[in-house]
Amino acid sequence: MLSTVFRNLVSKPDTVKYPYAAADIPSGNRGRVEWNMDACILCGLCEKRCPTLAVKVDKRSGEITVQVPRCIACGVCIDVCSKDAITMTPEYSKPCYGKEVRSYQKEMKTVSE
Amino acid sequence: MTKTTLIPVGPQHPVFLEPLNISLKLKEETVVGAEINYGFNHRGLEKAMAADFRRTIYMCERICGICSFYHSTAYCQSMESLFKVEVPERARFIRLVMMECQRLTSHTLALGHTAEAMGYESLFMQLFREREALMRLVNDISGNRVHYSINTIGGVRRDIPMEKQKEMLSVLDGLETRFAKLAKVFKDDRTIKERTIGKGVLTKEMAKKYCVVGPVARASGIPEDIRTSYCRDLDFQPIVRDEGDSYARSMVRVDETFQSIQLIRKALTMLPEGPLEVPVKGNPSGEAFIRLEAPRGEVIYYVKAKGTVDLERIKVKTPAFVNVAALSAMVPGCEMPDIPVITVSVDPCICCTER
Amino acid sequence: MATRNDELSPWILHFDTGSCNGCDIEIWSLLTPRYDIERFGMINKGNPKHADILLVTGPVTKKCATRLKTLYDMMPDPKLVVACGDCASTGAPFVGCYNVCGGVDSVIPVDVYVPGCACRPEVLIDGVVMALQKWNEKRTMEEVKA
Amino acid sequence: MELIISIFLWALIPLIVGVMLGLDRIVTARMQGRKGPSVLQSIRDLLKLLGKKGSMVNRSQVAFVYLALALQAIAAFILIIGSDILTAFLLSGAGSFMMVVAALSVRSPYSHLGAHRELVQIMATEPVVMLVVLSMGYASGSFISSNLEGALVLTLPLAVIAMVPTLLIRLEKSPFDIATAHSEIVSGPYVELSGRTLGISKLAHWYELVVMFGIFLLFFSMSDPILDVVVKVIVLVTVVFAIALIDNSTARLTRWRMLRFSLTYCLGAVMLNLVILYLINGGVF
Amino acid sequence: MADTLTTLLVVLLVVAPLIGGLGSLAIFKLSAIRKIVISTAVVLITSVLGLSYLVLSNGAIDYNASDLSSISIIITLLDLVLIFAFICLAYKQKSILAALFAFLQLSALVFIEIGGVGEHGMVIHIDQLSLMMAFITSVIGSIICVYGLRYMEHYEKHGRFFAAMLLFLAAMNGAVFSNSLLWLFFFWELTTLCSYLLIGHTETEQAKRSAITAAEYTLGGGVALIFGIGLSMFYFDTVFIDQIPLGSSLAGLELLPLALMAVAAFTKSAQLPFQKWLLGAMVAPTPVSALLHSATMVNLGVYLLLRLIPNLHGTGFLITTIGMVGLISFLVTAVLAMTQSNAKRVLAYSTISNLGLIIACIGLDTSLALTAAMLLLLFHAISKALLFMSVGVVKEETGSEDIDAMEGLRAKLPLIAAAILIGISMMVLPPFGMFASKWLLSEAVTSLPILALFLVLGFGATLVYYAKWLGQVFTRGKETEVIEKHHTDRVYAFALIATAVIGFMATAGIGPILDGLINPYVSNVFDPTLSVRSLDLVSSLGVFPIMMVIMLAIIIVALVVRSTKLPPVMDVYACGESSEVRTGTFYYWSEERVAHLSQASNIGMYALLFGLLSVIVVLGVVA
Ligand code: SF4
Ligand code: SF4
Ligand code: SF4
Ligand code: SF4
Ligand code: SF4
Ligand code: SF4
Ligand code: SF4
Ligand code: SF4
Repeated sequence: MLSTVFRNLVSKPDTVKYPYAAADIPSGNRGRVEWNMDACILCGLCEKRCPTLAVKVDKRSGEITVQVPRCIACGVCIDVCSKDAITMTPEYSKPCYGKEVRSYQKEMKTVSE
Repeated sequence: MTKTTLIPVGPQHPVFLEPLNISLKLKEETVVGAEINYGFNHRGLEKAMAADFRRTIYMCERICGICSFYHSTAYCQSMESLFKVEVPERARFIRLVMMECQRLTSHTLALGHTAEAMGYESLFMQLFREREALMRLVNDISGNRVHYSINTIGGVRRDIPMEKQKEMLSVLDGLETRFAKLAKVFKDDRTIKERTIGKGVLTKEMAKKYCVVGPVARASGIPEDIRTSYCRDLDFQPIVRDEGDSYARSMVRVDETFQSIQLIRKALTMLPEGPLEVPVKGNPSGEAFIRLEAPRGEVIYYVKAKGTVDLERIKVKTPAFVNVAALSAMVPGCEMPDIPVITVSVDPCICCTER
Repeated sequence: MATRNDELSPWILHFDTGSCNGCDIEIWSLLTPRYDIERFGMINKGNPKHADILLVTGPVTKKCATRLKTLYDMMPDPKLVVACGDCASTGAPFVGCYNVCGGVDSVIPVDVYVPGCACRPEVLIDGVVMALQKWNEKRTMEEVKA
Repeated sequence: MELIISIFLWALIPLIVGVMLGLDRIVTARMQGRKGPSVLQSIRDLLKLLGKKGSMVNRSQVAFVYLALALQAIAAFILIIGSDILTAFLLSGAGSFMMVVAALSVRSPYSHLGAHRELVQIMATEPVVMLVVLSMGYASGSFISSNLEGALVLTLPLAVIAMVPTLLIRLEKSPFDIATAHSEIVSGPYVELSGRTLGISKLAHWYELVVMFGIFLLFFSMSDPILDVVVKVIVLVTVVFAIALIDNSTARLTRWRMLRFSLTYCLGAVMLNLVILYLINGGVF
Repeated sequence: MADTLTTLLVVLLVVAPLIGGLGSLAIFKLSAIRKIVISTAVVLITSVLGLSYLVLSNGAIDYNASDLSSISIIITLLDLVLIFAFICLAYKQKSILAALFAFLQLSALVFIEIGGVGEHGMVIHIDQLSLMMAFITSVIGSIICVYGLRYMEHYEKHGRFFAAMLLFLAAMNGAVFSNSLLWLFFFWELTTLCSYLLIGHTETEQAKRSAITAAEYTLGGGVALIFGIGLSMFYFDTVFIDQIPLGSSLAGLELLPLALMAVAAFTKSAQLPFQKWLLGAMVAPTPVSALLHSATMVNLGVYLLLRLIPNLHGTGFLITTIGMVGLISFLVTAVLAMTQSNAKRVLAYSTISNLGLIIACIGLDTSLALTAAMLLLLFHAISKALLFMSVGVVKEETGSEDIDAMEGLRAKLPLIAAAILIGISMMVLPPFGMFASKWLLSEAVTSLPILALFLVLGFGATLVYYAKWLGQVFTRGKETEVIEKHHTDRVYAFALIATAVIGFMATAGIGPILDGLINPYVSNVFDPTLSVRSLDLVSSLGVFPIMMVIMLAIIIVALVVRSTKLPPVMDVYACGESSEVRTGTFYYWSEERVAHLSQASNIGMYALLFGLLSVIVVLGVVA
C-alpha cells in the first residue's frame, strides 16, 4: 500500500474540477429527452409506452409535459416515436428546489368556432 | 450478573448501504445472538412486474442497481424462451461483455466496501478510484452508469463499435495493472489478514446446508458457477477456495476480477458480426425458467405468461437471499468489530432479496 | 456557484428507504477520489445527530417511512433534505408497487430534488450545493424563531 | 511577558490545532489520490458545530462534556505556561475520564461500546505516556517543563519512539481508530453528542492533542529559541506525516490488540529506556 | 504529664465510646441507643477537635509509663481476658487455626510479661500522626455510626451492634495513642474482636464463615505482632515504639521484629496475600463495611507502618519489600476491581488497592512519598466512607448492590448519585486530595523509576473501574423519560453531606493540613519537601496549582454554561429503529481468569513474605 500512497502523494489527484469546470460526460450518455414539437403529431404513443408514466400528452391543448424527476432516460419513447420527434442529449437534467416539469407546446391551428 | 447489550445494527448504519437490520445481542463485545430482520426494502416488485411485459424490462432492472444488467438479461432470456427466439450471437456476446463489466464494478464495490468496513479507508478509496474508470467506460458504452437499459427482448439496443472496443481494452489494461497492486495489498496486508482470516467461517457442510451461492459458496469449497455453461465457448474455470472465512470470500472476488477482465478480452476478440436483435411479435405465453451467474451468485427467473400483454407471475430468486440467511450462522461468537467485516464479506444485498 | 457557501462544512447522512442501490453507490462515489466532496467539507457521518444534510435514496417503502421520520427528527436544526434520484423524488420507477408510499416528500419535507435514474455524481454535487444555498436561509429562520 | 505570550498561544490553540488537522486531512486526501478539503476545514467544522444548537439526551451528558473541556483546557494551559508536565498530563487524563463518563451517561449501546473502547484506549495510552512523563522527570530531575533538560531525545530515544503509537491512538487514526470507528459503532463516544455539545467535545479533544503533542515535543527542546522552534516544527511535521502514512496503509485492529501492542511494545520500550538510564545513573535493584 | 484538660480529652476519646458502647449493650430500645450514639458522636467530635487544637498549638502529648502503671496492669489483664475470649470463640466455631493463633498469642504474651516490661518510657504519645488517625476515626467513624442508626433499623440486636461499633472507635483511638507496643497489641486485638462481632452480626451461615475467616487472618497477624514485640524486647530491650533504634542502625536479625510487625500490618490492611478476609467481610451490613474500610480496621495496619517509619527508614531490602507488597497489591487488586460487578466488592478491591498504594509510598522511603502516603490515607478514608454509605443507601432503596442495578441512579436518587459522583471525583479527579496525592506520588516515584511501571498500570486500571461505575450511575435515557424518584432519608442525607463537606474542606485546607499535621511528622525522618506556596502545592520536582485548577475550572464551566441554553431533548440513536435498546456492562476478563490471577499473585506474595523472613534469618545467622 505504501507505494500506492506515495505515488498518489506525488502525482496529481484524480479529482475532477466539477462544478468549477464542465462535467466530463461521455458522449454516449443518455442524459435527457427533448421533444421537437414541430415533428410531433400528438399520437400519444410516448405517453403510453413510457415505463414510469413521465410523459403526458394533452391532445386537446397540444401540450406535452414531462415530469423530469420521473424520467429514467430509458429512451423507450424515442424508440416508439414514429416521427422521430424525440431526441436524447448527453447533458443531464439539473436538480431543482421543486419537482421540475418541462412542457412543450405545439402550435395549434386555431379551430374556428 | 452480566447484562447483555441489545443493539440494532441498521436499518440506517454507516456500514450498510441498504436498510438491513441485524439485531445483535452482545456480551461485552462478543456476539451471543443475532437476528436478521428483513422487509425494509420490500417494494412489492414481483407483483408490479406482473404487468406489461415490455415495461417489466425496465422495472426488473431496477430490482437492483448493482447487478441490474443480470436481472434484465435473465428476464429477457426468459421472454426469449417464451417467444422461442434465439438472440443473435453478437447480442449474446455484448450481453456477456456487459455482464462481466458489471461483475467488475460489483466486485470492486464489494472489495472497497470490505476495506471500508475494516477501516482501511485508503484502500477503499483506491478501489473506488479504479471503479470510477470502469463506470465511465460502461457509461459511455451503455448510456448510463448504473442501469444500462440496453437489453430488449430479442437482443440488445446498443452496439459496441470498434473504437469503443479499443477504448475498452486499453482501459482494462490499465485497470489490470493497477488493480494487481491493490490485489496484492488485499492478499498480503498484515492488518487485513488479521481482521479477516478465520473470521466468519462457513464450513463446506454449513455452506451446503444454507444453500449459499456465488463467491460465498466458492469460498467454502463449492465449485458452483453457472458461467461454466453460459461462457462455454470461453474456456471458463470457476475460482474456488476452501477456508470459508472472510478472507477467502474476498480473495475469491479479487481473483474473479482478473478472470472477468480475461473473459471480456476474449469475448471482444470473438465478437461476431451480425444483427443486434431479432424482432418479436405478439404476446408471450407459457412458462420459462432461467439461471444466470450474477456477481453474488445465481439469480433465477421464473416467468409465467398467459398470452396477454400482462404477465401472470414473475418469481425472482436472488443470490443474496440465501447468502444473507447464512450470516446468522457466521456471526455468533465473533466480536462486534468483526460484524461489519463479515457482513460485508458476504456482500449482502437487500434490494433484490426483498424486491 | 459553490464558492459563497464554501465556509460551510455540511456533514452528510445517507439513508436508503428502499432504493435499488444505484443511487446509493453514486453517493458513495461522491466520497471517492474522483468526485471527492470533502473538497466542500462534506463528510459522510452516518449519524443523524451529527448530520446537516440528509441524502435519501429510493422510494419510501412502508416499513422505512417511520424510520425515515425518526432519523429526520433526530437531526438537529437547521437541516436539509435532498431527495436523490427519481425514486426519492417521486417514486416513479416503481409505479404500481403496493408497498411504496411514493417519494420522500410524502413523509418529510424535501429541500432539493435530484433527478436521474441513477442520479449521476455530478448532479448530486449540484444538488447538495443547491441545498447549501438554502442553508443560510434556514439558519436565519432558526435565529428568528429563537 | 512570557506569560502573556503563553496565554496568547493558549488562546490560539484551536486555530493551531485546527490548521494542523486541516493539513493532516489534506495530506491524507492526497495520499488517497483526492484533492482534499481546505486547510481551514477543521476550523470551519468546529465553528459550524458551535453555531448549531444540536440536541441532547440528558443533562448530565452535556455537563460532563463541559467538564472535560475545562480539564483539558486547563491541562493545555499548564503545559503552555511551562509549568508541571505531570500535572498537565494527569489533568488531561481526568479530562478523558470525563468524556468517557459523558458517553456512558446515555443509554445508547453505541455510545457505551465506544466508551468502553475508550476505556481500553485509556488503559493502553495512559500508562505509556505517564511512564514517559515520569522518565522525563527522572532524566532531568524536574517536572517543570521550562526546567527540562534540552534534547531529552538523546537520553530517552526509546520513549520518543514509544510515544508515536500513543499519538496515533489519541489522534484516532487507523489501525487504532477503535473507539470512534465510524463504520462499526458510528463514532462511539461521540454518537449521542450533537451541535454545540459535539463541538465542545471536539475542542476538548483538540486541547488533549495539544497536551499529548506538547509532551512529545518537549523531548526536542533546544536551548537556542530559534533552533528550538525550527526543530519542533520539523519534528511535528514529520510525525504527523508518519502518522498519516500509517493511517493510510493499515486496516483497523481491535481493542485487545491495541492494548497488547501498547502495553508490551510501547511500555516495554519506555521501561527499557528507563532501566538503562537507571543503571547508567548508578541505580541498583 | 500534660494538664487536666488534655487528659480529659484523651480519656474521653477512648472512654466515651466505651461507655456509649456499654450503654447501648445494656439497652434494647433503638430510640435510646440512638440518643447514646449521637451524644457519643458529639463528644468524640468535640474532643478530637479540642485535642487537635492542643496538639497543634503545644506539640505532642506524652504520658509516662511510670505514671500509668496501674492502667498498664489493667490492660494486661484485659489482654488475657481478650485472648481467653478468642480461645472460647475458636472452640465454639471449631476453628483450629484461630485456636492455634490464640494460644500462640497467649504464650508469647505470658512470656513477655514474665520477662518484665521496663517502665522508662512513654506509654502514650499523641503526635500529629496519631491526631490524624484519631480525627479519621472519631469524625468519620462517628458519622458512620450515626448513619448506621438509620441503616440498622431493619436489623436485630441493635445493642450488640452499636456496642461493637463504638468499641471499635475506642479501640482505634486507643491504638493510635499508644506508644507502648503492649498497649497497642491490646487495642489491636480489640479491633479484631470487634470486627469479628460486626462481620458476623447477621448470623447467617455466610456471615459466620466470613467472620471466622476474618478472625483467623487478623489473629494470625496478631501472632506476628506479638512475636515482633517479643523479639523487639529481646533485641532492643524495649516495648516503646519511640525507643526502637533507628532503621539505619539495624542489621541482621534485628530486622526480624520489624518484619513481623510489617506482616501484622499487612493482615490488618488486607494486603495480598491476606486480602481474603476483607472481601468476605462484605457480607456485613454496609455501616460495618464503611467503618472497616474507611475509619478503622484497615487503617490500623498502615498506621503501624507509618508509625514505624523512623525504624524502617534506611533498612534497605526490608522497606523495599514492604513497598513491593503494597505495589503488587495495588496493581493486582486494581485489575481485579475492573472485573467486579458488585459495587461493594469493587470498593473492597479499591480499598486494598489504595492501601497498597500507601504502603508502596512507605516503601519508597522518601520524603515526598511519605507525605503522599499520609495525604492518601486521609483522603481515602473520607471518600471511601462516602462511597460505602452511598452504596448502602442504594442497597436499601433498590435492593441491589450491583453496579448494573445503579443505572439511572441520577434520576432515581439524585442525592446518592451526587454523593457517588463526589466520592469518585475525590478518588480520581482534580483538584481533590486523592488526585493531588496521586500527582505527588508520581513525582515521588521518580526516585525509583522501576516501580513506576506498576504505578502507571494501576492508575490506568483505577480510572477504568471508576469510570465504569460512575458512568453506570449516570446512565439514563431521555431527560424527559419518567422515572420514579426515591426519597433519601434525612439521616442518610446528613451523613453523606457531612462527609462530602469534610472532603471539600480537607481539599481546600490541604495547605494547613500539610503544615500542621503532615510535615511535622514527616520531619521526624526527612526534610519535608512539599509545601504550599501561593495556593500551589510545590514539591522539589514540580508544582500542582490546586487553586488555579479550581478557579479556572469554575470560570470555564460557568462561562460556557452561561452562554448555552440547553438544547432540545432527543432520544438516543438506534439506527432509525425504535425497538428496545439495552446497554450491557463490561467486566473485561472472565471470572476464571480473575480467580487465576488472584491465586497466582497470592502464592507469589506468600513466597515473597516467606523469602523476606528467611532472608533476614539466614543473613542474621550467617552474620
Ligand atoms: S410518440 Fe412521437 S409523435 Fe407521438 S406524441 Fe410522442 S412525440 Fe409525438
Ligand atoms: S426516456 Fe423513458 S422514462 Fe423518460 S420519458 Fe422517455 S420513455 Fe419515459
Ligand atoms: S411474492 Fe414477492 S411480490 Fe409477492 S408478496 Fe411476496 S415478496 Fe411481494
Ligand atoms: S404471496 Fe403468500 S403470503 Fe403473500 S399474499 Fe400471497 S399467499 Fe399470502
Ligand atoms: S445480489 Fe441482488 S441486490 Fe445484490 S447486486 Fe445482485 S441483484 Fe443486486
Ligand atoms: S419470504 Fe420474502 S417476504 Fe417472506 S420473510 Fe422471507 S424475504 Fe421476507
Ligand atoms: S410485509 Fe407488508 S403486509 Fe406483511 S407486515 Fe410487512 S407491511 Fe404488512
Ligand atoms: S432512481 Fe433509479 S437508480 Fe436511483 S434508486 Fe431509484 S431505481 Fe435505483
